[in-house]
Amino acid sequence: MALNQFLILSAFLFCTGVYGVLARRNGVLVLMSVELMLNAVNINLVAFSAFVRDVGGQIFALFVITIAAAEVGVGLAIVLLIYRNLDSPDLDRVDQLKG
Amino acid sequence: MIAQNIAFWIIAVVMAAAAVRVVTSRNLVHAALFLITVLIGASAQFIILLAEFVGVTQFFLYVGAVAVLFLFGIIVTRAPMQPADYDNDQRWPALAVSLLLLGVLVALLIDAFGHQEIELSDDLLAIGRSDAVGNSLFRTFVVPFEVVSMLLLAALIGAVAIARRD
Amino acid sequence: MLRNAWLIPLLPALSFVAILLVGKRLPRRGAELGVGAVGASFVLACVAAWQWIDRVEGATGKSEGLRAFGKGVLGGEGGEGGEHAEVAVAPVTRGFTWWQNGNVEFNVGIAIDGLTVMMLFVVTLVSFLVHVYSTSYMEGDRRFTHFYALLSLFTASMLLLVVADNTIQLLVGWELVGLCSFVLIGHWWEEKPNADAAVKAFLTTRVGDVGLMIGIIVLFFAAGTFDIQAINAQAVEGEIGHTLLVVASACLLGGIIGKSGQFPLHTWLPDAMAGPTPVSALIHAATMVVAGVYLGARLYPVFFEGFSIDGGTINVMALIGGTTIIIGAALAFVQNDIKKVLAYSTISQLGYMVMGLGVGAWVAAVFHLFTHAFFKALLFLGAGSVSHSGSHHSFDMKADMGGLRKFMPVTFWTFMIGSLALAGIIPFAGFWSKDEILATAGQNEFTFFLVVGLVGAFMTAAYMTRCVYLTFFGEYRGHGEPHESPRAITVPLIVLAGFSVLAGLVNASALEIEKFKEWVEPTVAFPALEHPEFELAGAALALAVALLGILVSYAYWFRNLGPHGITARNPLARAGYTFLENKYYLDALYENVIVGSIKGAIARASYWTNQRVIDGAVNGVATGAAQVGRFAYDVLDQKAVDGAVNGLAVSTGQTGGLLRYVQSGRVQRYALMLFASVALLSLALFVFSN
Amino acid sequence: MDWFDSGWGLTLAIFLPVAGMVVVLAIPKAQEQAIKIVALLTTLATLAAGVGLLVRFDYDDTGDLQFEANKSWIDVIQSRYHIGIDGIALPLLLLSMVVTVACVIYSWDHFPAPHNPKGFLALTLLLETGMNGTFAAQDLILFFIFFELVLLPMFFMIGVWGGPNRVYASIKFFLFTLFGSALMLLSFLALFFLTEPHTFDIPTLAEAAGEGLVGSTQNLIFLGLFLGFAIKVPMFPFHTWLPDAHTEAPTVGSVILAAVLLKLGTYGFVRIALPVLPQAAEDWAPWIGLLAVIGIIYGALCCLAQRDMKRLIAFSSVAHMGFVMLGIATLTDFGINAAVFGMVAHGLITGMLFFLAGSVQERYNTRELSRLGGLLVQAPRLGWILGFCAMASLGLPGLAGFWGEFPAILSAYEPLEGLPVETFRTFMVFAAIGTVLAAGYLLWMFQRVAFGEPKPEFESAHIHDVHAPEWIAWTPLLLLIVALGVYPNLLFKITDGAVTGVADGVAKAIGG
Repeated sequence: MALNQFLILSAFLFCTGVYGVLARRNGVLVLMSVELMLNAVNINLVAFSAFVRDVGGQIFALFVITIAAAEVGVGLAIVLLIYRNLDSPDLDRVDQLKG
Repeated sequence: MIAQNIAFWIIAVVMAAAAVRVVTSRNLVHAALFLITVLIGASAQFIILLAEFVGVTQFFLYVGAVAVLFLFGIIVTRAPMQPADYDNDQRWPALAVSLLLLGVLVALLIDAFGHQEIELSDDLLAIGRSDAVGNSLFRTFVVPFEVVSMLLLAALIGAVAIARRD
Repeated sequence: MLRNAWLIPLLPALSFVAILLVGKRLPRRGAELGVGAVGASFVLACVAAWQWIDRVEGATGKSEGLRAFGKGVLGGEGGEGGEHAEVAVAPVTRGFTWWQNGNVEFNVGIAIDGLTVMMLFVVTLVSFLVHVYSTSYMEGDRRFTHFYALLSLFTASMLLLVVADNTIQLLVGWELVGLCSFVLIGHWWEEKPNADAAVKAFLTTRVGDVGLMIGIIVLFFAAGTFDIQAINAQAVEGEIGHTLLVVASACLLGGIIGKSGQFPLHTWLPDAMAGPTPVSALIHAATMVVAGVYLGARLYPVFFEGFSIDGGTINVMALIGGTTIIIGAALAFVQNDIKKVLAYSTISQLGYMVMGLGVGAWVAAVFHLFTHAFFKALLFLGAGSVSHSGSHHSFDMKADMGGLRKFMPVTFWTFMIGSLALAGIIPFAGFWSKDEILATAGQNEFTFFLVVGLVGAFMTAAYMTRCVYLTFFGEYRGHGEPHESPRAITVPLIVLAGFSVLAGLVNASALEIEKFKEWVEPTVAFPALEHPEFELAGAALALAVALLGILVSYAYWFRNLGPHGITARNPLARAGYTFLENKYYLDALYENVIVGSIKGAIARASYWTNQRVIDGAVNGVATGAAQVGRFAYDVLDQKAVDGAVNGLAVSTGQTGGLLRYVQSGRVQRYALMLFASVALLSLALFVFSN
Repeated sequence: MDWFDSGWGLTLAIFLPVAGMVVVLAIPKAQEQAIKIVALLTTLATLAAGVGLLVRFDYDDTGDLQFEANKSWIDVIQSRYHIGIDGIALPLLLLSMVVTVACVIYSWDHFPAPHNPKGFLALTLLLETGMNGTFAAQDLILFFIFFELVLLPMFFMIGVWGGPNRVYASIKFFLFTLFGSALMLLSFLALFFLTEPHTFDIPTLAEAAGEGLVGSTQNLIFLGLFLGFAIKVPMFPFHTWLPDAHTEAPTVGSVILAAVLLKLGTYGFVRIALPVLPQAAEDWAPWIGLLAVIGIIYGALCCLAQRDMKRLIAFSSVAHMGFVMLGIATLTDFGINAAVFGMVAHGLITGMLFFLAGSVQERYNTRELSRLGGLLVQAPRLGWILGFCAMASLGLPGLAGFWGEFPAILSAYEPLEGLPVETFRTFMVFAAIGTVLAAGYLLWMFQRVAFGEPKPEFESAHIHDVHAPEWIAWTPLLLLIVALGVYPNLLFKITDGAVTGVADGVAKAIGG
């Protein structure tokens, strides 16, 4: 099997995720898109692990999965907080950083 | 080889389609379900790559835990929203940027790894098995492992602290 | 003692610190510390002077130095002269590493020779008397302790400058003197004019210091050292190129002009009268302004070679000095403030010294510095005494003085002695020194400057007569009850009067006493100078001119002869008077035109450039980038027109400047830019690497 | 004490503040007293480590790295944990420690709004690690990391505790410096890839002195380094972030910014840019000198136009750092020594001036020069300290400022052989004129603030004089200003050997 078919699939998923992160308003949806990107990375890691025949890539994929879980937990908590404070999960309204 | 190839392409197309739907769907629950599809697909891809431990972990952790978490999130933040509100005003630049990024990535990948093949043989199977992964995880990578467990704990506490109603 | 002369500046410096720390808690609020320390310095300076004289006399074969000193001062049968000055008496030096740079070590240290010893004596004496005087004069002042602390520091800085064996240390003392003058002139800083005068004094001298600094730098690279003796030696022996010497001496002259109040930077000196009177006395007699002359005398070989003084042609130094004599004296005529009269007379007398240096009359110039210190200190302290006890703290001669001779006899007589000394009347100190400057100028064929000096002498005598008349004669015009000053004030006056009478005899060439020259003039690393023989005709001429000045003035003021009120009748005379009253419009030029434009227009223009052009460019880049992004976005957007309209509206609302757009506060916008840049950068990398 | 000399002492000096920060973060927010004490103890312990370094430093061999540690760190890119200090780094390291202690003491009971000692002190401690690390790093990547580490706490300090326009100022500060560091990193990478053997080790690179690099490449790399450091210094025309950042920053932020952060840029020139790329340095030196002199005059002129006390001091930094850069641009041992002295002196003096501006603002709630006046009447000690610092800042001999200024002007008379002498002499004259302008604006400020009677609006206000924390924080700085001014060899003796080494290296590389 070509290495590239995995990598390109991963690239596609990643870019889809990027689009989602950039274009979605709902916090939950943005988090989902982040998950897509992380998954793309995982596919990359595992594909390279198989390519170079080293278990390291898989271990990293495991770490990414773990951290993604943590990230979703905290991320959802933040979205919940935003929702509670602004009565909507709309990220456009989160602009307290504005100068 | 051909069988795996066919499986890959079918799953890949499904994943791609599902991924697109995740970011375009106008219904939160649908989006979550499409995400689960993608995740399951990824798990399948891992198994095609003979990384069975990672594949199984992916399935349990993501499909079992993360997806459920998302559904909970959707439930508690159910906001009265018009479907059109799901996208913000920079939809088109976002599309342009992601397409540009995709193009660059694909070009780079083809340029760099155009003729590389992954050989799916028994020795590959050997390193994807639970015992191999486990050995590696608890010998070579034991310190990062512990750090990650601390991180998880911290994230758990953090999530509780953030979401707690004061 | 000579090797331990560093103690002399150290004592007042320590007293400065001590007064600051504990002065307020002492019974006399710190004055005792200052008086004590400076008094001790004075004693040490006397010892040093004695030892130096002993050393010189020993070298010239006359070991009984003290006796010779006594004879010299008392005008006895000294001056067997002749065989001296052939034997070189090297300065006593001592130092240690102060700083190092580029593996070269630079010393801080002392170099004691006749000039230094003379200055030590003068500075400590005058400063000691001023300290004593101030105990009464400044009594009850709101910042009495402070005043004493700074007086001590002032003395210490000047002494530090005097003992310096290298130019850097000299610069340090020089600037510290400037600092102290700043604080003391601004002693009563609650009133704005005083604060302004302080700032003006510091800034004006600082302009001159640019020259001093560059001059020191040029000399350092020309001679490879900061050591004054070494620089002098190289200058004398012609080891330094003439061009470099010209540049160096011209730059150093800038420093002298600033510090010694020479034309055209003299304008700060009269304003400096804003300080307490004892400070004025100190500034004008012993510290600060004589620092410039001292610099000229100290580095004389540099000036001598640089300006080709032995050539007998007009040089900048003499020209500046000569100009200053005349313009200073002219201004003294139109002042009503007694201290300002004295201030302009100082300017004029400093002009004599600088001119003296410029015409090769080194001994005479330094001698004039020596005598001038006594009678000018005397005059200032006398003026202070008048205002303290006679005129109710006013210095206005016309409004608040007159007829004081009856009420304050001691002040009157001492003031008279000072005035006669200043006017150059035999046998007072000023006569001997001024005459010697003129004699040397004549002998070295600087005829022009001889004439200038004579004119100056005439004017000096005349304006001092006017000053004395307005202050002490006629009817009392003030509103207080004049009385004689207390003893702390009169005793210093009497001491100084004594010196004003006798000091000239140390080098009375008419009596063939040349002790001053013998003791003070360096014999090592010094150009061979011609010394004039006493000429009766020349001295008589100078004396006659001075007497004429007194006579004319006497006729005008006492006898009411001459064209009184001419300024009201004759437009030309009025114009001249106005010109003088406005101090040649130099102040207007400096303050309004130069300082005004720098502080006003130029500074504002720079700041405008900063805010609009440079910062504007920065903001512009940011806004521009945002605009480009916005434009691309609109084109990509299907609703191009709509977007443009909206965008216009939005951007009008956001034309606040930098980052208002970029800084939308929306994370996703930041992320968009982030990813776009990553994509573009990777694209660029990809394209360029292939 | 072997452990101390073999790199642990220095490591301790760098990382103690971070340890302290962790402890501070662990203490609950409410226990302010405990937080302050921990922070103070940490900075004092760090200072003690610094004093240890000072005591055990070998002054006969200031040109060589001491207390060196060289351990493997990121092997993949051959970056090593290489730290060590020589005579140039030691004074700056100590300056950073002393200033931090002073800052912690100064802010003891007046934290700016929003009063949050925990966050504030934690950031201060983090800053200290960044600063100390930068001065000790001998590896480009390590240097870069510490250099950038400083950015973040300062960003938050300005952005959270700053004045009314703080967000604009903090973002401007951040973007400006980030832009510079990006170019700097690019240059570091170029150095790594274009030299043999590939290394980030500063001493090794300095040893090679740009060998094997084409002139134009050297010049380009130097340009990157130049921009990175010049923005930090800041040199004209990259200085516009400085007045905004200083004006908006809280007092302690301004002090650290002026006293230490600006030195990171000049230190970078002396430590990295000159030794590693001497030929390019020679090509660029006249331009650096030109910008430095423009900075001197221009900064002074801008000062004269200011109405805000703090902004005036900020612009005076531009002028003073011009003297430092002029010294560096001459490429001579004289000039670089002067520059190092100037850095320390400017750190002490301008640090003090910002403290004073902060104290004045705290008492009057304004920094408008036109509203101030009569400080000497209401708070005489504060007023005289202000006068003292103004005098030190205008380069009065006998105080520290002079020894940075005068030798720098001096060195411009005769720059390194090969540099245009006439040009530099012109620079010298302008720099000397700059000292008059400096006297002008500082005296003017002093007169406006301290002399005269208090303005009617503050006449009845109770203005308390210098209080205990201020005394404790300021006394060491004031004493150092006097000590260094009276006996400059205290510092010159330390720096001279190291500077001579750098200057000789540059001269040899250009000559050979």
